[in-house]
Amino acid sequence: MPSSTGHKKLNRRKFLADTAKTACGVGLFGLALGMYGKAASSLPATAIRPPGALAEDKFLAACTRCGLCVRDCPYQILKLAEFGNDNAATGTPFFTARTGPCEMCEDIPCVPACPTGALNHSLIDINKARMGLAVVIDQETCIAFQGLRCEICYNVCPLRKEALKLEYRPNKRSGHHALFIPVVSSDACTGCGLCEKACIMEEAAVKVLPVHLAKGELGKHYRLGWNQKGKQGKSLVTPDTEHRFNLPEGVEYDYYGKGLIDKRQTPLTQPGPQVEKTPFSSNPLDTLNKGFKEVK
Amino acid sequence: MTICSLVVYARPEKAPVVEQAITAMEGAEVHTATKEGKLIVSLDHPDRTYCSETIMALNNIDGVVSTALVYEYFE
Amino acid sequence: MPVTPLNQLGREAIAKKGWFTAHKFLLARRAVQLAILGLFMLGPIAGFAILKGNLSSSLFLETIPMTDPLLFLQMLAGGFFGIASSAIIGAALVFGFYLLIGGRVFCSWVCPVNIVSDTAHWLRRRLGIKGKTKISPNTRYWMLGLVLVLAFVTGTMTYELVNPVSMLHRGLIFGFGFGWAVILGVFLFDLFIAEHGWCGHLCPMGAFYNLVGKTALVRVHAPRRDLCDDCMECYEVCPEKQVLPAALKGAKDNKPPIILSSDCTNCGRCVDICGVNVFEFGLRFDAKMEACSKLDTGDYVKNQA
Amino acid sequence: MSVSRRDFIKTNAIAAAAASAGVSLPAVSTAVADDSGIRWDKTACRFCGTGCSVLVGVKDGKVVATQGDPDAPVNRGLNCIKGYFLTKIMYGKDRLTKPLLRKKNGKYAKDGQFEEVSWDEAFKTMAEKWVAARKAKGPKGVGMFGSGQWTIWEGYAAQKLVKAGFRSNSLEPNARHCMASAVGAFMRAFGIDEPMGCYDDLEHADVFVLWGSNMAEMHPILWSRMTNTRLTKPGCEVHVLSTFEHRCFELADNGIIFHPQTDLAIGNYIANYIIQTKAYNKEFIDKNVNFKKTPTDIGYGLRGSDPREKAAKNRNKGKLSKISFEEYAASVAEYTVEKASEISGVPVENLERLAKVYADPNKKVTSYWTMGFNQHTRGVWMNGLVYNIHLLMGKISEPGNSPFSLTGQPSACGTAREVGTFTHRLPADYVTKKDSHCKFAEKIWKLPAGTIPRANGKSDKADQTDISGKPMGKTLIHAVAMHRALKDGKMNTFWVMCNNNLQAAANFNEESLPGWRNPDNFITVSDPYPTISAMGADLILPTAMWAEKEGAYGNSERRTQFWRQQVKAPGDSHSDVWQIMEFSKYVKVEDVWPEDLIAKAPEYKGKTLYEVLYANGQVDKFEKIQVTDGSGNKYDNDESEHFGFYVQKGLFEEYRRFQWEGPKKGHEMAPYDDYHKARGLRWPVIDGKETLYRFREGYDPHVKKGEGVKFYGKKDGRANIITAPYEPAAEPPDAEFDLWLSTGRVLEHWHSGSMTRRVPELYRAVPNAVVFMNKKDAKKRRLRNGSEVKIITRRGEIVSRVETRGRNRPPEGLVFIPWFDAGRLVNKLTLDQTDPLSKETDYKKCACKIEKI
Repeated sequence: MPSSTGHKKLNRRKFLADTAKTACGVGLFGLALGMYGKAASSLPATAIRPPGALAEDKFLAACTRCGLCVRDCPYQILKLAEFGNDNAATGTPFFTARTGPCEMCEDIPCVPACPTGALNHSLIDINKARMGLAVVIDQETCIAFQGLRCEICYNVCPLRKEALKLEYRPNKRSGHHALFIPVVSSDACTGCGLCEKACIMEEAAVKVLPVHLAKGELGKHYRLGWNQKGKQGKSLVTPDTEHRFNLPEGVEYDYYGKGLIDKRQTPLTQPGPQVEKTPFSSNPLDTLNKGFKEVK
Repeated sequence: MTICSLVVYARPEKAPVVEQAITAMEGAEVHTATKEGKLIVSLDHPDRTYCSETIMALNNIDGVVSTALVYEYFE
Repeated sequence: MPVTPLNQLGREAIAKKGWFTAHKFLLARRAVQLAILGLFMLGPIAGFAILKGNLSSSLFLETIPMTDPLLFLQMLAGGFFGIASSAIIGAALVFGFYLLIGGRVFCSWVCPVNIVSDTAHWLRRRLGIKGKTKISPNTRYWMLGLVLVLAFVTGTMTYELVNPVSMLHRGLIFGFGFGWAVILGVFLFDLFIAEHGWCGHLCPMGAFYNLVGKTALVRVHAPRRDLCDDCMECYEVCPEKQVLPAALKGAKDNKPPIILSSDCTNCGRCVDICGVNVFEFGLRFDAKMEACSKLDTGDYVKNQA
Repeated sequence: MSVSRRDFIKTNAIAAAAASAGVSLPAVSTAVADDSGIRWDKTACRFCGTGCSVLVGVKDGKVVATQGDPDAPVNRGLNCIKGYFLTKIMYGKDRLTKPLLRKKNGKYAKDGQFEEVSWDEAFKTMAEKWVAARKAKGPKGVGMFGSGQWTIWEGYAAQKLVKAGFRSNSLEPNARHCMASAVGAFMRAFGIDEPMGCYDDLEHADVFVLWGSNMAEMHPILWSRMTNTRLTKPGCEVHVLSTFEHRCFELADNGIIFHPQTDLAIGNYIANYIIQTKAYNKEFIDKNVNFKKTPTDIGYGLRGSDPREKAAKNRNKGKLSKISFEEYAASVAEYTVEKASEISGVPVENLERLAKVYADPNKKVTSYWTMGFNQHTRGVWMNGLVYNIHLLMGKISEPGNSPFSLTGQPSACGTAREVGTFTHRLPADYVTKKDSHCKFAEKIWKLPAGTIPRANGKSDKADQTDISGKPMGKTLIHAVAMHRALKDGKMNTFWVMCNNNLQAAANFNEESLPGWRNPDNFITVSDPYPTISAMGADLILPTAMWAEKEGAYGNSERRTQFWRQQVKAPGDSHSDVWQIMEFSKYVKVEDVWPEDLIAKAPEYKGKTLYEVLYANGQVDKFEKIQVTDGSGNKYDNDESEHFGFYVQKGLFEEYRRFQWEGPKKGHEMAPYDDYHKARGLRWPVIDGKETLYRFREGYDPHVKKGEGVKFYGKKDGRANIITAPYEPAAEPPDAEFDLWLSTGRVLEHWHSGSMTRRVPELYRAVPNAVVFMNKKDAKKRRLRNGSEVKIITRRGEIVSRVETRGRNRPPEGLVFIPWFDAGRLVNKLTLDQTDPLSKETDYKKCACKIEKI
């Protein structure tokens, strides 16, 4: 019923009651929303902010959830968090490294697109972006640590040899192979996630994480041969028949160990002209009797 | 299914012949034969009566001194 | 006061002016609302972007930035002052626009939730659901205050987590997730609990634009208010009924025939529905009187009330 | 009741009996299965020439897991990333299971759609086409294109089918694209094929020099061993030469980037440096080395009509003529360090550092090279240059000193080179050019004299008669010439087995595709997957893969590895050897041999080629047995099952007679069964003993006491140092096409990617072929990393994306594109230029331009 034309005589008590009711209703709603806001403000591990994003709390104050960065990403990897689906703050842009990493465009189209500066416009060199940090988390499972020749994360890293280096170590187990260990250096890693996407493990052993660690998982189709042999106490397949070799005397061939062992005294090097160490012949008379005409 | 294992004592010089005879029997396997003529034999056959007859047959293989049933399992 | 049943509503207007003219502004509003939504969604599909982003912030023809001023305020409240230039210009532009055209024009001509609440209102009337709204219309100002306080306290745009307006628009353009549940909530709230519950009582954006619209230039006039035959249909359709008496019945208190209250969303329903064409749009200042104006056919002339 | 429970009870029973009798049991010898009841057996890895040993785990008839073999000295339990996924390569979703023939309303039609047909219909259609083509066009009317990924007996069976059966030398392996230059250089320098060192050099050498070999990615496990030596042996150095910077440069103490083709100048400079500083090993040279000169300006193996061929003074000539040491010294004298630096663009100090290492008698140097040398329009010369350096210093055939030609494919050595599936070769280094060699082969194969086509078509100076009515004539035709013959319609049937040549051959637009889709040609492709070649074929035969057949590979260090059949092939697919022998049943002797030849062997009258070639009392000598391994596990052998005799053993033992009964020494192998009991044996294997270093007394049984070193491949026991001057490339960049284009491979993918791109993880890691480009080149063309571009040459164009920060960093003026991507056929761009002597295609350098899309 629309109020009658005349002003209802404003009843002070009525007014106070109404105001109190409204205030506490709105207050309750505010409290609930505040609590929910607090929960949503801690970014989950798998969601990574676009390049140039401010620190999370500042970002949540700055981002208007407008999606302009999503539109301008040439590789369409950014996504606005959906209420209930993605546990990042509703509407804020993020990407998931495992499925859609940031391709590190040199011209960084998404940052200038941001109207409010939630993506810091001062970022002009993509290599300076710090979206997260790749961590070779599970070194027990990553097959490069076991000596296999993988280095796929190293091969696909856009900042190879800076953000992701290879460290060579002798493979002490095998005795004559080397380990090619991927090592992330946090000062250069932008957290783009290309390594995490390319990682061939069932569960990525290198992860881009804002904070906490992750566990990798070895593929079911593959067993580490020496573990199997260790566990069995002997090789799974009948060891070879004894290998015998044509060898010169004084030379043995330790087939499973050091290989060729040469006990012969004479060094293997050929006679060949010995390059003299000093210009003088060992016999002083040669030098003396040489006379002056040959002295250049 | 019936699985049983026995120790068969055979005369040492006859042990290889005995071993041949036992391996010829269906479901019978010889696992070790020692110099002194002791053979470890296992019997594995679905039919239980067949097993008991085989054990009896083992005894009268030429060269077998005696057999001792050690383990029997049947379902 | 007899409540005209839904199916008779506007019959007189339709009879006199034809269906189309009787729904002119309704159609116009829907067209604008859907056009804006369409332009945002067209970008990725068609490959060229006339309008990019969503209602929170957008870019028109890759040059003109627009940002929702309320968000801008929340940013400031949240303690973020390094706002980039395009957001500042954007907010100023939008603010200036609504300052002139009329704050709550956003509610009826742009906001997608308006369609939801209108549908709810229509359904409510069709189902004949009654029930006095226990919430006072001023709650939305409290909500507006809350939104800014929350931004200040938490340092983030907390309200944006649940704001149905931005959620509906962003949902349609970028993907909903469970956002539709919030919209459904608003719809059910408007349908069962309170008539014009959300837009009329709770929406902080409405409150904000209400304040912005205090000095709006474009206003609804009632120059031919004397022709009013008290059919009460304009009251029926108007979402903010309290704005009508001042202009319609204000003659004896010599109030100008203009709806000056900033609650009015300039939706134009009253203009459409009025059989005797009492209302029309006009500017704030030209309060000229047009008593018993002669329209084309004689039968509009009625004897003086 | 599950098997393992039964085993459990049985084991308890036996243990109880043993305990009561006080007898200790040998460890229970039932199949040693690890926790999940998997049967493990040894195999060789399916991929590169390194030859890692892999244990394959089979359960319920499926390969469920693999592991590096901890007992194999080559890899000691390790694998590279391709080896890690061996389980998954056999189970791509689109595996072919039925023969497919192009048909239109029920009949074969060149432009028809593929329809499933039976093996019988497939072979009938094929036999009819082959017999007709052989009769109409002579020996070059038919052609087979085999592979360095064939197993040894598949190559041998194909050799017999084509050369003895069809009396044609049109048999080429894809190893023509990979190792032909290496073979050419071995024969010219040492008279016998394959490296004289072995992988132990990786632990014994002080210095490693890599010429055009991206070992880090192409021989990953060997690279791992070299890296370990570099890390642990003080004073060890690694020198890397390449036309662009790749993964090996990360370990290089002396990284050298040179302009394409100028490695010739660098090689000559080093020889010159050794001679100028008198560092050469005079005593070794006098005793073991001859000096030879080779004709120069020999063209680029292009079509005769090409102006560059017309301009070549000594086109395709390679006849060596004796010269003295002084003449050789003079021939290299012009290559001073300044000139070499100027030609190659390499700073003087890098060249000198490299030369010093070679010239230092106290440093043991091992050189490694692969496609950089072999895929080169002067590939034979380039291989020869490094042999010259090693021979001058006498640093050869001893631990640590070794010029080592690495092999690309797993059995380019074992199958293509040793079995001789080349147009000019017969098994164990015999050649079709020599009448006596053909006679020897005919003796072993129990064929009438004159069956095998001689290179010049003459036996005992008389023309060999031919089914076509015309005399045999010249019979040699190499791989690139085959595609040209197909295009010109001179060759009308082509059987491609175990490779993807349509994608692999150079000049796809002008030669390969027109040849394959020439209406009067009938193309057969045997492959497990629908590859680019299968799409271009007329008949597709579904083929068994790797562990689905009993097989044998020979790797780079002369190690022959056998494996048993682990699982059944899917659907109706069969192994290559099955297909070859089954097809031979559909061709009668009368279809392919002239009357006079059949008259010489009346007993073959009316017989099929199968009876003549395979049921000849030698191949079918060994009866079918239940294949078992040392632990008593049982294995299938579908070929023995089908043909009724132990096919693989028969083929191998007949093949071995070539090594033991002929005049040529040095290729002897152990009997068939020994290879199933060991992770490979390095031939020559004389009375059970393997050979590590050839031509060196004590290590090589063919070198008698006191001889020290004897290159017994040559009659006088001396190796050849051969001249090899610098000559420019066939198509250097010019104003319009302003960039060098080099192609090659990446670690994650094998060849044309038909197997590795079907492994989801590998496809995700490296999905498409990108253009590796220098940042400055990109800027000059307003390109940026990731920009989409068109790469254009005079022959075609493809689309790809620019990569300026990838693993390969080309210098300005050169781009590199891998060829694993079926969607981006790089060989539309490459030039079908070859080394005129070895006929090996040069994929490493042609001119291209790049435009922004």
